[in-house]
Amino acid sequence: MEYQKENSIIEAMQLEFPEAAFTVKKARRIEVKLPSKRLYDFAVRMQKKWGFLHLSAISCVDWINDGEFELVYHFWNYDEKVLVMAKIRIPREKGDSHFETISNLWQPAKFFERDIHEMFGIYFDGSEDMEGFILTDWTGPPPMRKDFITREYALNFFHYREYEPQWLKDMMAAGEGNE
Amino acid sequence: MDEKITQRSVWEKISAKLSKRSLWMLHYCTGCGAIELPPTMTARFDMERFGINPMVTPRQADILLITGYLSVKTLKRVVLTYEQMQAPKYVVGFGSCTINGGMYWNSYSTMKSLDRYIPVETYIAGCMPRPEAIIASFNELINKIDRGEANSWKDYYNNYNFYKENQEHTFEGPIETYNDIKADAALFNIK
Amino acid sequence: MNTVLWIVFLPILLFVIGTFMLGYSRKYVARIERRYGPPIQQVFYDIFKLMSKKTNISHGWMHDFAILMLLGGTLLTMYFVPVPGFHFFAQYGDMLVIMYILLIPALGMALGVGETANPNGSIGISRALMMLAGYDIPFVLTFIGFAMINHTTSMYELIQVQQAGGFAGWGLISQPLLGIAALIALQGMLGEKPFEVMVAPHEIATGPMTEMGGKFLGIMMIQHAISIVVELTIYINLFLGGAVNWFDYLLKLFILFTALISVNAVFGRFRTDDAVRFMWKIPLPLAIIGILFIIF
Amino acid sequence: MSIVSNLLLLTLLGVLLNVIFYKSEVVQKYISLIIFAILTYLSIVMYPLVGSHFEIPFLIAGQHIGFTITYLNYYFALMITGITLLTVIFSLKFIKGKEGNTHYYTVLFLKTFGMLGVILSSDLLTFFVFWEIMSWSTFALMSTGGEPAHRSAFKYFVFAVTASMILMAGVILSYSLFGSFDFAVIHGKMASLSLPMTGFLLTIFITSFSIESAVFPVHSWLPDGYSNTFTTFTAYLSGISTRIGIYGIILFLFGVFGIQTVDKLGIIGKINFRYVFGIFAALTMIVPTFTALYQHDAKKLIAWHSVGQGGYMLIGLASGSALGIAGGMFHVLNHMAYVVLIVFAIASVEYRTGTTNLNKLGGLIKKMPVSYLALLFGIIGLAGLPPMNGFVSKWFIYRALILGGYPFLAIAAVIGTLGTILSVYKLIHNMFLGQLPERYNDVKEVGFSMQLPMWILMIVVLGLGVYPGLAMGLIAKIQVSLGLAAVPYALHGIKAASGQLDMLVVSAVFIGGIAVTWIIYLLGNRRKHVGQYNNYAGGNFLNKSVAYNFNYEFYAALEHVIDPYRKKIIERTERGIASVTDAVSEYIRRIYTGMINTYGIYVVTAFVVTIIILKELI
Repeated sequence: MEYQKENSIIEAMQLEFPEAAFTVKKARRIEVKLPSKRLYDFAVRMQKKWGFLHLSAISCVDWINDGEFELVYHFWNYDEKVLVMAKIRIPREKGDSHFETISNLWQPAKFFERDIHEMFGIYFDGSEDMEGFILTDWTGPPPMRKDFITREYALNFFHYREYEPQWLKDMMAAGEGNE
Repeated sequence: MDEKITQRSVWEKISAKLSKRSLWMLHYCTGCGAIELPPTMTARFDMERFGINPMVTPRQADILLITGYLSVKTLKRVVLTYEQMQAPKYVVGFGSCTINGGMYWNSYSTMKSLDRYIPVETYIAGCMPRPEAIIASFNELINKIDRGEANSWKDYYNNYNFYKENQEHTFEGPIETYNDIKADAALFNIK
Repeated sequence: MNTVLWIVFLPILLFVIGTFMLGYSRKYVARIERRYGPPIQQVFYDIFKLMSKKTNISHGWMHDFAILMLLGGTLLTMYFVPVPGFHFFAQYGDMLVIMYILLIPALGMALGVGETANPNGSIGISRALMMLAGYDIPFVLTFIGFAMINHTTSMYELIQVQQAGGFAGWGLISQPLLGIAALIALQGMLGEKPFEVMVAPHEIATGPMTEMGGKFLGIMMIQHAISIVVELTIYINLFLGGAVNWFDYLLKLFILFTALISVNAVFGRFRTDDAVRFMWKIPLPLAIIGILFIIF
Repeated sequence: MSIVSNLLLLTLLGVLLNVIFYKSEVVQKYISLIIFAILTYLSIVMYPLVGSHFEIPFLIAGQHIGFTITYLNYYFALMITGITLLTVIFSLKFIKGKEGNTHYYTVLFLKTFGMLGVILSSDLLTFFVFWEIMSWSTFALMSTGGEPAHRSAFKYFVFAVTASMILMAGVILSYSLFGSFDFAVIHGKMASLSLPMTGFLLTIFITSFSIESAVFPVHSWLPDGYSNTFTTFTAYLSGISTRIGIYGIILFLFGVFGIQTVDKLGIIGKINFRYVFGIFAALTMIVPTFTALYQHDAKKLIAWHSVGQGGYMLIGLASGSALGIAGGMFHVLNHMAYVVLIVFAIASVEYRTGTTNLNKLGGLIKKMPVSYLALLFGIIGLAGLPPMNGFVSKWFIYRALILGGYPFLAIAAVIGTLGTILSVYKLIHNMFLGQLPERYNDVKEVGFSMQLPMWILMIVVLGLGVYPGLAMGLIAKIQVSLGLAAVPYALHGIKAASGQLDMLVVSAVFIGGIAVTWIIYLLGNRRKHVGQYNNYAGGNFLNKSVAYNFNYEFYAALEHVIDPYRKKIIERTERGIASVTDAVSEYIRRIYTGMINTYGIYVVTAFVVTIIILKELI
């Protein structure tokens, strides 16, 4: 098997996390699916035991049909030069989905979690500050959630210029416009 | 804003002819248009020929260049800077983002048309106009000043309510710029 | 009678010369950057536009009075510096008086800018005063050297002495060290590029002029134009043998100014402490050695 | 009852009354106000009596001792009583309720008594006695006002004791040489003295007066001493107290020794006693002024400046020419006027805001315009810019140095002036300009009783600036009385052949310039006054929480340039002096061994030695 290095890492993790599903996406890319309760232990071992010192990002995917958020933690190992993407699913309540913070392990996690809180509304218990990050004066719902329709919000919040020049009307009449 | 151009006295004509030759531009680099300005200023297009100089503070500037999209946060700073400028002042909107939202037309956080918040003198179409278009618009502005039609700044003083209402709607509340526009209109008797 | 005429028309004359010189300097710098540059009378347009601004803001009575003190101080200096054909006031005050009057506009602007309560302004003023400490010591030393040779502190007499000696009598020729030291110090006094730490537009938003708009900035530009001519005239009177007639005066003014702005056009800006260190490392020892030559 | 005894007895009366009524402030206040008013009146009226001599009835060591009035001490008496009156008026309200002010007025009376005695004395003995009273009362004056004052007052005490010891040595030596204490007699017999002995005697007297007037190497007591007491005392001390040392130098250099004898003390060519003294004065001008740049406490900054300005007075006297000496003497009056004005402004700021820390103040011009104007007049005077009086005396000193052929002393004066301009702008900027911090929003202007002295001093500073002739008349008389050439003065400047200064024309043209600019200003359109938060801050919104003043390390770049020199030269010299004194005092300490028999041996040897000496003499 050519993914010799990746599989040896997976074996090491498999012993401690039997319930996790490990797959090798391609060279140096490993995907791990595990239950959300186990993530914190997994993160501790990643940093302390297996040498994945770099948490490059926490991203969030909004599975609106399954009613779940998916949090993806990207861990990097400098020596092995391998990326492990730990994926967990948390329920998607309307306004108050919660998860635990890992900012005590990694400092940058504070900002990733703050950003996800602002954009998706997930509250990370134990994180230092959870106020607005980039959208300081934003009072609307978290904008990245699938149930927030930006087009509809923009149309009735902002004013659009009525622009009906003659050339556009002729073009529309001739049916070339895609609308 | 196309009210009748009142009959101008000889002195106003002379002063328009003289002050049109010296316009100082405060380029408020909000969006991607700011990168078009260095070539306009330097050797190839050289806008200093028309007496247009880049200036750093709003107190000294006559033209406010809004170069690109404006998120609501930046729009607050733009309104503050506009009120800090000294009349007569002219706003030039760069690119389609200031005209009708541009490619951010359906974004939840960018304003869609600039002239609802501050009176705009000239727009330059294009998703970042080239230096030739910028210089053409400056010439257009110079001619308007010469003809005495560049009076959009008076509109801000005369019907301030229209602008204030839009601003407060978008900012969800008034912003503190320490300028009492109505009192200024009376003090400087801007008709 | 003609002194009254001189008194009335000298400021206007120097203002016109100064403004044309500024316009010429902008075109000169533009040509070095291979572009056309504004017309010669551009600075007149700028000043007219600033003076005709509809709204002007100021931060208090000291801000207004500072503007009066600024241009008033420069006009005062202008009257005391002998110009070909007019030295009526030179008898009432000598070079020492001129050295001190030169500081009144700087102090006036400092106080006005202080009141605008803008941190950029305060930083600009502290830089301007540090630069003043830098260039003023060598400049006054060169003057002390001359005054000691001729046993007089009156500028008019110094001109007579230089003109008596013909070309060899010029300050620059008879005391080359003092002349060069004063030339470098003059570059700092005019605020030209290598020493333009005061109006650093990129770092501190034009420094002291941050809150100056409309007619305040207009009067500052008028003052800048006149003060350039006055400072150049001081250098001409001390080192280039004064001026016999107006053509000779304008020629010297033109050559000296071109020399200075060509340095200005090609140099970047020093950091403030480097600028002061430069002023105390190069022109100051030059001036001291020059004075040593005079004594022994 | 002669006028001199009236003056002295009246001050003693003041001391007595204040000690009796030390309980109630109100009584003390009005007593001292009345007595000082009478004193000022008396000293003004003293003018016709110049030249009269008053003797104390009984004899001491076969000598008549007493007082005399000359133009010089009339000039100083006028200054002393004038400034004390203004300080008392200012501190009527300033001192009310401040802790430790019970003996405020008594100490002030004691000090005035000492100073009047010193300047009116006509012979060395009374001079020395009143000098002691004065230095004691200065020590008392400096120690009022809290804990740090005691330490710095003790530092002054050490310097003052050495100064008085040197002075006493001088008094005894001159008595043994001339057989009389009286100045006139000494002046007469001066020619009979051998050259090295006159040099030695002159150095003794000049060093003791230099310590009192804080010349460079021995100036370190002044900045702490003056800044830790009440601010009104800082004004009083830096205004007139150090200038008694200058009085002593003028009296001895020109009155007792005479300019001819001093010039005889030449070493090589140009380098004579006056030139060496000039070098010390030059150092006094440069080092303190540039140290003042670093201070962030207003009182310390001004204390360093009063040391620096002392250098200008001394260099004027050292130049030896009529113009220079007149400049030095005129600078004493000018400095007194504008430094007291500046410190009164600082005191009114402290009275309202409670602090003089320059890093914490700012923007007070909006709330205290009169104090701002007072400080503005003061700093223009201190920096020496034309319309104010500081410029006139500096112009004299500059001209004297240049025409007298002292280039390096002139260079020091130039460097000193620039140091003053920089640190003086920092003072007015950090206190009155910039943004007003939130906590000083309800500060009000000071009351009339504190404003009156400021207005008077402003008129004096501007008046002397435009019409220096008012004071030059008296100074010319002093020069003649001391046997020097009088300075060719006119009502508004100098009307000498070699060069002319006409302050009236300079001020008139300046006013003309301002009028022309005012017309141009009116050509423009109206202007609107805006608050401090309506300001350009890169598009940010300014409010109370964001208020920012550029006060801390105002001249950081210049400090980077100066620091290497400052650390290397000045600190090393000070450390050198300290280690030398330590070693010497350590060695002397060994004498006191504490065992009785060593003391016995000392007594015996002393006895034997005296017998031997007496045997030779008999």
